[in-house]
Amino acid sequence: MFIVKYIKEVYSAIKSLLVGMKRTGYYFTHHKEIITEEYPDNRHTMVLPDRFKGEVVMPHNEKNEHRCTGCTACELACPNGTIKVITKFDITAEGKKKKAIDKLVYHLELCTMCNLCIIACPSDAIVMAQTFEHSVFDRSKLTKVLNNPDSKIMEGIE
Amino acid sequence: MTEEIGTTADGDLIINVGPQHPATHGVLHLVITLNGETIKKVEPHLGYIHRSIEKMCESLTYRQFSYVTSRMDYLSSHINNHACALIVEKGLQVEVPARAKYVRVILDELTRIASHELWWGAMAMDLGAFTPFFHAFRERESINDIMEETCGARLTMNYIVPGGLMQDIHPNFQKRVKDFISLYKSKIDEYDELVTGNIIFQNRMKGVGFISAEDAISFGMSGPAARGSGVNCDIRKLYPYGIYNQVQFDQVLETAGDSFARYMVRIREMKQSVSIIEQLIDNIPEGEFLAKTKVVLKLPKGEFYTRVETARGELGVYIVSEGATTPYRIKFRSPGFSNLSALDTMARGSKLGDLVAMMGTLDLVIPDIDR
Amino acid sequence: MDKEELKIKISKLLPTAVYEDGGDWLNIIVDSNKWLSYAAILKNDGSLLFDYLFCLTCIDWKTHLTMVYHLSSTKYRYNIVVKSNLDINTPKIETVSQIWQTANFHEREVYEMFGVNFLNHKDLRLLILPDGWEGKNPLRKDFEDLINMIKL
Amino acid sequence: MWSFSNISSSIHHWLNESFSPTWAMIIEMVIAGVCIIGLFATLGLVLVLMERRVAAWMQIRLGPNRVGPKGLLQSAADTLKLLVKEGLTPNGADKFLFNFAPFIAMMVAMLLMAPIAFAKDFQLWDLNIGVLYISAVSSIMVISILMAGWASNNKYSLMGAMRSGAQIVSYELSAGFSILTIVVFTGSLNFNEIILSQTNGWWIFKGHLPAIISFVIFIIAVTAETNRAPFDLAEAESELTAGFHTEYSGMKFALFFLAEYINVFIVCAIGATLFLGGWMPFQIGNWQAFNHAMDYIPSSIWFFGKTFFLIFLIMWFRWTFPRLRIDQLLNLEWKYLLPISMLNLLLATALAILGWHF
Repeated sequence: MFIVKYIKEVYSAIKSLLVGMKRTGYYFTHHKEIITEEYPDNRHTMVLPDRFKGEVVMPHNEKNEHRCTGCTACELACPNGTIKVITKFDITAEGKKKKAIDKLVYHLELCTMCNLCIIACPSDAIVMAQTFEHSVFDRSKLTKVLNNPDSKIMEGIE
Repeated sequence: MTEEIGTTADGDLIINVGPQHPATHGVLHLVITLNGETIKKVEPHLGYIHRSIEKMCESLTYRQFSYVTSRMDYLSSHINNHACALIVEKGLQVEVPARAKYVRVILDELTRIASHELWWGAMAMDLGAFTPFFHAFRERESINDIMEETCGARLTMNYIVPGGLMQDIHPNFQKRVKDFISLYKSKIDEYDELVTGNIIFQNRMKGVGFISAEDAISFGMSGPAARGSGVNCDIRKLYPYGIYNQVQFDQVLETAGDSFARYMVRIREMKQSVSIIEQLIDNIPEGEFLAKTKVVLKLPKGEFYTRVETARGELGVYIVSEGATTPYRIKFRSPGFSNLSALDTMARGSKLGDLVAMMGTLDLVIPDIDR
Repeated sequence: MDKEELKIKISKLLPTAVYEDGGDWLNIIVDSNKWLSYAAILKNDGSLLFDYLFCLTCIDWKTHLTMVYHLSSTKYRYNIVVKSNLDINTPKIETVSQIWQTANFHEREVYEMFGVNFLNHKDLRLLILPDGWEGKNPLRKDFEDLINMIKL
Repeated sequence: MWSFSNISSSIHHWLNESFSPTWAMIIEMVIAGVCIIGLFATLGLVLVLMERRVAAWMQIRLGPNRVGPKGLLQSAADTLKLLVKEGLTPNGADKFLFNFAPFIAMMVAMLLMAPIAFAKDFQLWDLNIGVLYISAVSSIMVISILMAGWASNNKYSLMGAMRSGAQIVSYELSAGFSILTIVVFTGSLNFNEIILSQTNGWWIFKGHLPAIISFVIFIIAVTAETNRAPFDLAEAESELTAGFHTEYSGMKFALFFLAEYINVFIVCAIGATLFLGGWMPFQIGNWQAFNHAMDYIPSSIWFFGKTFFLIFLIMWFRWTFPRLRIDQLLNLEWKYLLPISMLNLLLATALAILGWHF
């Protein structure tokens, strides 16, 4: 019958609305369900997973030595010219010339964190750091030299 | 251009929806001819985020080009990478280790859930309900956390490389995926309470944006948008890749062809994805995660085509190789581009408010359309 | 049905088509003048019903252009690749947008990216490139963008 | 006992003793104006903060928490931002109407404040046709929206304004009918009398089914009249970017924004007055101790408590439901709300004639 159908329609409509309101009402009263974090305040307690790809860095040991041989594998692996390896020739103790890096220039502004350089590196000289707050006021600050000044290659890395 | 700022000769109003508009989720530009509130014509203008990925890939090696595809359909970046890896493996005839295959499919399905999750929230927001967006992000964030832990990134992973995976899965991976599934199962009914069952929502969706199965095929539509019209087009079933032939799942089909059907396809598809993950997560075989490949990859001369099912539909990668280290020509057949072309046919005669429902259920991702 | 059987079936319908080896699917090369009538046959013939054009693109071979159409039949699940070679200086081919509606957008994309003129296309305008684009077609091999392209 | 009525009457006496009656009247008017503007500002701040908090908690978020303790000063910071922003007038706009529209919206909101009883014997203007006055003045609101939409010379604004026109005109009907139900029960158009008639129980309790139905319809209709979601078609962010105030910025936008919240407050105050007994405390039959305890709570707290409960209800709607489409919106009014409210009025009239309400 028309009237019965009409009333049923109105009833089911109102019911569906109330079900939705019950759901939002539940979250309104249950503050434990809140999932957002207060980001800049929780900075020191924040833990990023160790695989997080933040930026490429070159670890140095306490004697200011790194593992980079200057083989340019990373430069070749990089899809968008983020890494530039500038090499020089060191004279070793025996008087031999040995290829070493002068500078490993890293353009953070071009980097897409694709991790291809890291897996290409044969001597594990570069790794991904877990930093992510990269914004600066001047773009030129994003161009970094990864090896420390006066750093040397570690013993035994070929 | 003068036409676009005024009215037509018939006195119809022409309005520009986009490139900056709250409902276009990006930089889609639609020029709409309106008679009152009724849509007479919709004309997409594309290219605001065209980066010519196809041209870029011509100068990238086979190891490098897949990271670019993460930026195409960024919501299913993992599946795009999978397609790129598949085509290189096909060309080189590399056998991928079983472990990698399992993980790839699990991650594909997680990506699909994450993408549908975002779609659900964004579409509800288009229709004026803001709250579902945040509820959807709760679940999506836990997927992103899993991705972050294993792949090292939340959105543009680049975790799949030709031959397998870039790294082995994280030791916590299986546990966290299982945690996610139990969380997800406890929350999925809330979606129905909040949105699906809502009378206002149903009225906004039912009978809106109808497209017939013939038209859907003719427009080259694919994915959930076409399955809402009853087109049998799930690449995972038709042309199985990875280990999709070993898992049990249903191809979700709805026959109504309207926005609500497309909506229900995606909602049901999320549940199917969960069941796929459940079947695989405990059975990931031990062993290698990366097959041995040469350092420099060279595809043999010839043409290669792979199709995968992304969250939006069929992604085709077509490579013409001249035997060099870079592809000679590469074409990405993106699902969004074809799906968008059907929008005009769908929208004619409906109200302006329906347009957002249609765009919502087509699940357009603009970088995927423009490439 | 494998490639050979499909080839026999199609060669009865498309008499002047040439076949090419390689790829997963049957590659058919047709003359660009014949393409429109062949397309109608492929779409409408009851034993083929290639109703799903899933990829339409073009390749610049520097000496000539090749149009590539990937067709699929949603009923029989056949897949074929149809190719047609075009002249590089004045590339033109009949549109198939009235047969497969998806071709409308894809042909507009090929038109602006490769400069192929699609005859009888109802709406052949720039789709992706900005209005008033002048100069060469971006996906041609001789295209060089001195400003935006990064040389590695 | 401390109350608004004591304060106001003592001020009144003091003024009349110290000044001539004319001056006393003028000074009273100035004081009333200052109070109203002060109330506006406070209400704006409080309601915006409340809306943001309600939205945040429903959306499993924390909400504003940066400015001031627990984010309490957030809306003050928002106001400051809006004040210092440049108020743009588009080139093609009708400059006079464009700048005038927000003021009409504010003026309407101010006018509507007049007959509302904020506490016992505390009312700006005890009008004997208060209900009629409210329904008449509130329909001026649509003029400001139409004016803003038309003068902006923007297609989105125009469409928003046209939608709003259709919407407010139709929903005024069912809002009027549901108010009439109470008028039928009380037999008076005076707000004070309506409140006094609820001394022994609020109308929503003693009016049986018709009062409940008309309360529900009233809430739906005023949500639509104030252009709040799910009826915010005039703004319809995802369709019309911002609807009728697309082109407004800075303080002119702030006035529209404020007017929206003030209107929400006013309609909720009217709803509280008509259905929930205004400043009348909640009392149950012959529970003497309970009733005394309730009486002890100041009447202004009762009034604001009820009003804010209704405001919360309207915010709850907004953060739960999707938006309706324009034709569905009009269908809802003409096919559902209007017939139901007409039948309901008939039922209420029958009840009132037979005297079956308490």
